[in-house]
Amino acid sequence: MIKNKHVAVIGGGIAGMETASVLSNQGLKVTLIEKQPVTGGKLNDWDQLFPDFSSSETLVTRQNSKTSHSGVNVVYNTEINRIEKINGRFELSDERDVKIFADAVVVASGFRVFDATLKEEYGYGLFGNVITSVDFERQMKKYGKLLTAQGTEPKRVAIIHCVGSRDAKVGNTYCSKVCCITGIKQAIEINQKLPDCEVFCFYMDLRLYGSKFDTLYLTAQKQHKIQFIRGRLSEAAEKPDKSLQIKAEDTLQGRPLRMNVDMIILLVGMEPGPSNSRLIQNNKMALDENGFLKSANIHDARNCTTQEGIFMAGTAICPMPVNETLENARSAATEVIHFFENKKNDGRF
Amino acid sequence: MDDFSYLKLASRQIDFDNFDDRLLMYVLEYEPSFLTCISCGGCTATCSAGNLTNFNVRKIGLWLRRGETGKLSEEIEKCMFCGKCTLVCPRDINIRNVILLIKKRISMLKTENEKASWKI
Amino acid sequence: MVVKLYAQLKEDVRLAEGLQACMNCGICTAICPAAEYYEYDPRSIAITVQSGNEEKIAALLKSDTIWYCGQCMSCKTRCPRNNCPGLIISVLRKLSQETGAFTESRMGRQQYLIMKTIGANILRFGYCVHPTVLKPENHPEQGPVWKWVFENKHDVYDSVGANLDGDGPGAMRKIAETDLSELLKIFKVSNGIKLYETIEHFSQIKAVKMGLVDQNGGADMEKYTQYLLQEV
Amino acid sequence: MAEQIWKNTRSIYYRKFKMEESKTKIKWSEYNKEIADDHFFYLRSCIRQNFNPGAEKVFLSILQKNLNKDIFDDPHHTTCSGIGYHSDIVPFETFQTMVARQFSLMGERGYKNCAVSCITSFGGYNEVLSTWKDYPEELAKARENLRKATGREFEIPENLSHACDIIYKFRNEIARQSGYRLINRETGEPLKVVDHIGCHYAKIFPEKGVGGSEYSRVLTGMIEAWGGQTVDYPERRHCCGFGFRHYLVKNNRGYSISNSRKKFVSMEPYRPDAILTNCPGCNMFLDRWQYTLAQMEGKTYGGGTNGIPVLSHEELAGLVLGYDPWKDLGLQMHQVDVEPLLKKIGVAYDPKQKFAGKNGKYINKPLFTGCINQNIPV
Repeated sequence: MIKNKHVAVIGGGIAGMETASVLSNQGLKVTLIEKQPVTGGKLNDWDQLFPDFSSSETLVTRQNSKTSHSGVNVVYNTEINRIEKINGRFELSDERDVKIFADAVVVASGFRVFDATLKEEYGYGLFGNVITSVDFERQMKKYGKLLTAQGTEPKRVAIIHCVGSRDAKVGNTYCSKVCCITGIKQAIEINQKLPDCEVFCFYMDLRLYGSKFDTLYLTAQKQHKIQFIRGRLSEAAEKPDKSLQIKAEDTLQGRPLRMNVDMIILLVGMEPGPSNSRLIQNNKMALDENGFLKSANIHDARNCTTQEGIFMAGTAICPMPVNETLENARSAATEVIHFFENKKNDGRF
Repeated sequence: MDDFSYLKLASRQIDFDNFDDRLLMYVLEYEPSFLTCISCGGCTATCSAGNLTNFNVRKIGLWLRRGETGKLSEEIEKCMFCGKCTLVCPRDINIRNVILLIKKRISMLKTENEKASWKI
Repeated sequence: MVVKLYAQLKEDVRLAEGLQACMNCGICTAICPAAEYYEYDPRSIAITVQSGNEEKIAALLKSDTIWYCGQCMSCKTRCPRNNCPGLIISVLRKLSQETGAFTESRMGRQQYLIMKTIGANILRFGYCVHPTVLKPENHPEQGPVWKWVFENKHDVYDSVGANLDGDGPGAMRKIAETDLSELLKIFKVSNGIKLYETIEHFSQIKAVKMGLVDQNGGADMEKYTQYLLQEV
Repeated sequence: MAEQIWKNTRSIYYRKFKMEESKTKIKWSEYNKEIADDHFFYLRSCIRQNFNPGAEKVFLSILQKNLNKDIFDDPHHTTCSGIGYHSDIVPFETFQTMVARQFSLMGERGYKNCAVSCITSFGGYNEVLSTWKDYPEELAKARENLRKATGREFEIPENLSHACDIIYKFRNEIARQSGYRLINRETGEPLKVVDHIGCHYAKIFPEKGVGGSEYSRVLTGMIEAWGGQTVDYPERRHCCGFGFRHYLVKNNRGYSISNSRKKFVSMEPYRPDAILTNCPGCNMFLDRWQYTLAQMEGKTYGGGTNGIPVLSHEELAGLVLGYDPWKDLGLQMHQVDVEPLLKKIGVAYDPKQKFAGKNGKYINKPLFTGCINQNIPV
């Protein structure tokens, strides 16, 4: 029965690939639809993953080969804009009106990186030495170390937590979950490559919930001399020599603090994917209060959207790190199989 | 000429660019565990002196990290060296030793007559 | 029945605008012009008021702390929760004056001086500022050019086409009696005069407490003024 | 009728709007506010008319003569009491009623658009309007108070613009009419101008300022339209330090000067040719504190003994349009000499007329101008 079913997975990042390959290995017909010419999504830009500093590229390579070995049909350069239920099946179409029909859909369309130019007071896009955590990953991948816009090795770097997260000013009141640990990982990487460079993290709360995360925090302090200052960055301004003057409060003392740094790295948060609002148009899917796709039940039907037969995986649901994304993707696959095997609503939604 | 002395105010802003880390470096040399302080305040809560005076152990750590030798040299006198702070520290820092080191270095400074350059 | 201070603060619509929920991040203190030069931390003001602790609020009302804010409202722009500590300060200052607590602090007592200068100017001239009362000896930082303007005010204003103390429109024109009387009536019906009287009342009590009295034992407000001008 | 609907629905609508607004991601650099095109009711500034009366006169003249606009200067309007409000001796209730009276005068004269000279007033009017939208009971109280005190009624203005918004809106037209460019006559280089935006222009309500609050374009737009170069400096957004009660009480003025000093120290390395302001208070303080600091420190932040000339938007517009620096603009009322700037731009002026009274009458001279008396060493 199940073998004849066709599942369309939207988004060829790691979540989409994981769900697709699990389903395909179970014998279902799976089409993975990716808007880019390659799969791997945002991880293609990442250098090393927390908390173990493993290579992002290796993980993507593994995912790619798993996907192709499992027999998933991958469609590239196609961005789905519309999902409509017609005669018990789903019709997916892009703006060129390419149509794909499926018995179930998994939305794994991911997230959007917060646009740091919206925080004008941090000067991203204005000052060459203000970069984001994503720019940092790209730099590390390309040059193997951090360099200022002038091509020199920075002597002092500030890492700024909560950029675009927990901020009503930019409309995002939620926590992006991955930034704290990303900041610590990047701080350690800077220290490893540039041992003379002082690194400061400006934070409000350090949300290091993962089992290995707090250990990394301890390591950062102990072995890498990373300094943590509790205070949210208020502004950054460029000085004539292109270094940056930054201001925060040392809240543990209750005094304003000023510091000159060569670079700042903005830990940009995760925002709802840009296609979310289009994808929910012609079906019963909905968005949650933050603009991510709404789960039928956040406890035991987290991968189920509010439209029966459409599921979701990964950061389309909410911000989550790589390992949780992969787990989440596998649980989405389980939901799909459950859906085909037993169409009864068991009270979860 | 007018007397404008009434217009002079000192800045409270912490200026990291003019930051004297010599005392901090001394403490870290002998008590590297201090690096791992997370400013949780466990020490302050249990502090014997803190329950009698406005002494704040957590702030001692902060001032050390901000190069505020002047404030430290006064505050440090309030410590009774009971060692309870060391017992409760979740990062297992020998706080008692940190304070002893601060005290020792400051008294060395006083005899060395380096005071002027240390802004005590 | 004693109305709780926190409840009184909440009666002012500006409190809800200024304090939605504070998460203690310090973004306000970081750029606060007052935090740099005074023992002042707008973040802790927000946290104290948010706590609703009566004792702490009472202490704030009597303190110098609430008078340090310069009302630039730079805090409003940056707060990630859309709070405005500067507005919380306005509400605290209002209550401090209404309860007389302002006379307990040096900075608070200065309200008497401001009421007697700016407050009086508004009703006397219809302006907050007027050249006749901006005496160079009280404003030495204004420099020699202002001294020249002050000493030759009618000629100087005349030479630049202003209308100092004149009829009709123009800069520094005399505000007509009918308009000034409207201002006074506005101050009467909207509790403006009441606030002046409240400041006067509590300042007099304070002057007597401080022994600044005349021959009859009443408050000597000239002495009190001189005291406030010297007080640092 | 429209007013009635506004009253009934605004509160609910506005609360909803505010919530949605916080969800909207605004690209401030692309943000434009609405600025009325014509028919303004002018509201003067206590500080500007006192220290720089020429600026207000020239503003009216630019609108009426150069731009052919209708702007009305009503002798009956008064202070808005904003300085009293922010130094806490004027209750919010009184302040609202004072603002209501200005609006009443505006309506009486048949105007719907306010042109505000003062930044404190501008911020205050916006605060009052926002409060009335959010809390209709406050609006009702203001109506009742004004009626009781004066028998007046009032309408909410359709548009509230600061004088600098209006100059900004017509900056290109001014450039077309101008005889001068902000270009150094000798070197051909654009003049370097730093801007200082008054805090209450957009820090309280970023949506009320051209380009929001962090990188407002209202002054840089003028500088660039008139040929100059704008300079970003680290303490650009820092307050001048007026602090209301802090300047008003002599013993607190250390706050004011310390904050202005922070700005001068920060802009000094860029060697600006002028400081451009939109707030009357900032304009006066940034001028006067340069003198005071030089007296305290024995140096200026502009090199030499003079300091950096400080001009407001009206004054700079007047200069490029060829208004006389003394008789029209009254720039002799500044402590820092503006002549170095006039020379760079190439503005024609008669130095002998600087301190002359009306019709050339001799009215004495200041002891000295600029920041340091060249005849007496500090």
